[in-house]
Amino acid sequence: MTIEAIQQEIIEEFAGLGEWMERYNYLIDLGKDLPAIDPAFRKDEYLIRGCQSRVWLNADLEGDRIVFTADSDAIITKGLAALIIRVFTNHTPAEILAANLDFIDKIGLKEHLSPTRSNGLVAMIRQIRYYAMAYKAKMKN
Amino acid sequence: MTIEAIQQEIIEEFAGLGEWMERYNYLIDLGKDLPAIDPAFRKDEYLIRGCQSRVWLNADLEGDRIVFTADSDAIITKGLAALIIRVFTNHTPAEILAANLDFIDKIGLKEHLSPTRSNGLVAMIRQIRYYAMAYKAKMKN
Amino acid sequence: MEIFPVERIREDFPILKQHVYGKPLVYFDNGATTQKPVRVIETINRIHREQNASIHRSVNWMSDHMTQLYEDARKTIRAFIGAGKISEIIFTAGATASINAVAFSFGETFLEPGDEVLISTMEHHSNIVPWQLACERRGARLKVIPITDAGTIEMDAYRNLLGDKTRIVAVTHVSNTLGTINPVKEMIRLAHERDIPVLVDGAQAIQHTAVNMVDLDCDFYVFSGHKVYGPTGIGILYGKEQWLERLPPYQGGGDMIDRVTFEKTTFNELPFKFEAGTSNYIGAIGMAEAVAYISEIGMQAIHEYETGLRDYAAGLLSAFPGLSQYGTAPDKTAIFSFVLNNVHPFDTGMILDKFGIAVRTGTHCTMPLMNRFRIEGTVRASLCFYNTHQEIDRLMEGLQTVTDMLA
Amino acid sequence: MEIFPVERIREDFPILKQHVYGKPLVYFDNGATTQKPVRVIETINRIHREQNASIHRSVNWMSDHMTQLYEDARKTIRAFIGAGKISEIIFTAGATASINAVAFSFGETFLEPGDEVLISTMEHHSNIVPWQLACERRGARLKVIPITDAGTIEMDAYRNLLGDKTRIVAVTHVSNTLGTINPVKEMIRLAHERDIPVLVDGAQAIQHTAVNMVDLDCDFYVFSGHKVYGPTGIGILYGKEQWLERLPPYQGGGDMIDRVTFEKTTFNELPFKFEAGTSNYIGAIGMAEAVAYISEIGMQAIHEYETGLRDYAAGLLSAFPGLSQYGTAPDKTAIFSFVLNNVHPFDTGMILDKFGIAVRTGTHCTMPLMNRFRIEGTVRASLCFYNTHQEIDRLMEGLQTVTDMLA
Ligand SMILES: Cc1ncc(COP(=O)(O)O)c(C=O)c1O
Ligand SMILES: Cc1ncc(COP(=O)(O)O)c(C=O)c1O
Repeated sequence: MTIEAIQQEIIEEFAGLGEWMERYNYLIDLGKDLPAIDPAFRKDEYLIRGCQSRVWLNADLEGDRIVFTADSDAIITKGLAALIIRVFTNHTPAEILAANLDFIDKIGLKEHLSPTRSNGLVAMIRQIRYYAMAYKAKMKN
Repeated sequence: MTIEAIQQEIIEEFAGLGEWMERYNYLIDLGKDLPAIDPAFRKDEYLIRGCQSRVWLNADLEGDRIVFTADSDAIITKGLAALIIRVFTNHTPAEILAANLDFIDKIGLKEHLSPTRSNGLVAMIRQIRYYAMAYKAKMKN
Repeated sequence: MEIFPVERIREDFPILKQHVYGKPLVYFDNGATTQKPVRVIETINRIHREQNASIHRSVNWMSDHMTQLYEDARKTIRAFIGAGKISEIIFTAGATASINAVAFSFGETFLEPGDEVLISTMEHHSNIVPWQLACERRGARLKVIPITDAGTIEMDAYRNLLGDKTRIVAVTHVSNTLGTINPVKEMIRLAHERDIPVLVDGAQAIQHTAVNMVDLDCDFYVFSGHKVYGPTGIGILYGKEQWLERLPPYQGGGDMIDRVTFEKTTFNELPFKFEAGTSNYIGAIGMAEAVAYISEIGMQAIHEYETGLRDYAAGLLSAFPGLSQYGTAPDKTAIFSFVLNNVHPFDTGMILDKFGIAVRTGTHCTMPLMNRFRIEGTVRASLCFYNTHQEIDRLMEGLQTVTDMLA
Repeated sequence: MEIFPVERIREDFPILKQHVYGKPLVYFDNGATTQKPVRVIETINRIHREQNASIHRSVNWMSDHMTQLYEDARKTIRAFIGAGKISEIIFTAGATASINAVAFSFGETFLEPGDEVLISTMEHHSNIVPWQLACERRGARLKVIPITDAGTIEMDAYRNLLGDKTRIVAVTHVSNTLGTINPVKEMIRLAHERDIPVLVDGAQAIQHTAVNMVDLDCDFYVFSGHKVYGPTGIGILYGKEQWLERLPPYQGGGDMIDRVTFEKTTFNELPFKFEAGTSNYIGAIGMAEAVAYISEIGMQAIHEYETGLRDYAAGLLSAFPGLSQYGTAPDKTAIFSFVLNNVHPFDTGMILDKFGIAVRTGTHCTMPLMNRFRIEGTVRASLCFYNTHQEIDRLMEGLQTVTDMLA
């Protein structure tokens, strides 16, 4: 599925949900379902800094695609991280860099991606793009 | 004449004057009439600090009375200084310390004695009282 | 005791009528900043519309008048904190700026290699980092008074730490995270027995309790306008005259000088020596108005009402299953730091937010205190005299939902 | 050229309707502080009534929202001064605080005994004293660029003073006493040829002319909110990222740290590293509103109108018998410093005050400049875009009265 299609899928999932409590409950379930990150990556080097809820992110290249894993100590943040991972994982660096991330706004969780929320998600998305840039450069060589 | 009576006299003089321009002209005349202070006293030790228009003040004891001389480089300030001198000079330290200085308010020049005017007159009056205290102490010995 | 007219008082704070996500705002983030009564708002408004002019060194009527208001503000603050002299009241940009001024100027003059600065485990970063920087510059050492599990100063340890090398004690009056009211008067007495001066960080005390500088006998006391119902960008440094006179100025600029030549500058007298540049005179006047407002309500009445709120909230929070409180000193303000079992404070905060309840989560600028309790952060609800018992009930409902959703 | 709608603009400034001693206010003290347009007043009012909450590190909606406004304010300032990066815009308490921050942090890192700091004869005390203090602390020396009788930098002398020991140049963009617009771009170019950084004091420039940091290529630029039609207690320090990163933080406290332990503190990234404590976020947002307001009018339009005012006033003042002007550079703002023959500036100011004309008298925090001209002080009329030709006529009438009464 394309990044666009996955976002569309998520938007449809959320369309069936009621107000904030149902959405949060869904995020919490997503957070719980996301497997804990490999302890090898639950380390400071993989930590996204500058936020209250800590987010760890790892990226591996498998073939020409990047596979992301993530974790967080806060469960709602983790649920959001799970969504972001689901959108980006298993795509090529070029696809990731070209993607237009708008589903979070459309599912009514915009405030969680405001740069002023110290939940680390903005930094996580930035980090995902950095990984994509780095792997793209690597693949060229 | 008592300090009280001199103040009363000044108030009556000003009662005959019109609005600010006449009052200022009168002050300017008083300033011009006040003889320049003895150059020996136009020095930093006699300068009242912390103001834009500089005021110099000297006090001598003659018998049991204090004689003040003053000067300023700004003429309106000098006129006001002349009035203050006229009120206080030639009185005993005890009289000076007991005096209630209210004529400036009554002649409509209150703003010149606000502590926020940097014309040095508030500091001058404080200094006059310091001299009176000092001489009073001296006379006791 | 008269009933505290909280509903009438709430009318004085326009912002309390706001709704967040359609729910009436419950503002429990007073430890971070307080809301402004209409008197303060209107004072600032009026100055901007009718009176603004630069203060000091002026001949014009407007400037005279502003200067008068500014210096009157200083008198209001002096009276409010019971300081001895007008010249001991310095307007700064805030509590942090005040502490930095003392840490720098005191450090330059009195700290030598090997000397010690004594602070407590519960200090706000603003009362840690300036001292770290000063110690680093001067080769001095920072010593830390330990605290108990309840979040109170270990007084025996404090006595032992006060030593021949201690040059100054810097301690918070009230902990911004725990609410603990420290026995500062006794701590000052003990320090003074050894001629050690004490700086008290009053940022979380001044708005909740009457203070008196002469009675407290502290050497420095600092606080922020925005935490005492006044505007941002203004604060107070109180210092005993004999100390302020011995300290070199902190910043250079307009107003703090007597004479400047390129060879040598002599400094103005107190308090101006420590007020470099155009001061935030509108902020100062706004803060004085805030202080006048709470003085009229009465610090005693505020204290009693807030104590009632505190006891009510403490009772409910203690009874809440799976909730751990940090800061359980008997003598404390209505600040509550807590964590729900297995729930990250940030999750709690996000859900409370949806109920229109504004709390703060995280370390509250007290990371060393978090380390002491081996936690990553807490949820903090900090109350003041415009809060109500009903609002506490709403917090409890919110916490119940958090538990239902997450625990 | 369109006609500048000064009457409509005056409507935006409520205070301009004030009367003093029954006379309509003529506010010619804009060099000291400027008045606030209604947009700024209402922005502050609205925040106080509806939006106030502490910024950064928060989970609640109100705080999110305030943080957004604050960071948007930073973006507005960045765009206004044409800085390259958001992280280069630091909110401070004012121009004086900004200069102190640089003088301290730069001094600690880059000044060694024997090094030189180069300033000019026309600096404001706020751009002299912080450097004196830094030089004293570090054993460095202050060197002074001379000026001509017209009040312009002696460029040859400047070239010669730039030497191997010069570590930094600190120079005002526009003189607050003379109005001279210094050739800072050229001065920066010359300093950069020798790898010497330059701090420009923009306190009197930013409100009168468009500036662009990238074009100017200065290393630091400072100004105050209250002089650019914004509130008091707020200012800007612009610094090139590569410099700000190399400088140690100035003040310690909340928000400027990354992690604090008692052993070691690591600092937050730019711009927060230099914003210790709760910043004056309401002031910052108010200042951004002011800057947005004048940007809408257009800095070019303002500059042209003010140039017209300047030429009109300069002509009348030059023709006035017995009046000596200080600061007659061709390239200057509408700031006029003058003395009437045999009349003390203070007397002039007192009489103008009675006409409702607010000027400033004295040394204008530039005592060394007064020494250069061997005078005790001047009368200063400083105009801006809400002033009118008629107001200048009233000043001239006032001066005629002063002459009649005193000369
Ligand atoms: C040229 C110049 N620099 C610096 C300052 C200091 O500004 P502030 O007093 O707002 O800190 C001023 C204002 O007085 C000034 O005119
Ligand atoms: C105990 C304590 N000290 C100091 C400060 C710093 O105050 P400000 O950020 O207003 O400078 C705070 C506020 O955050 C505080 O709670």
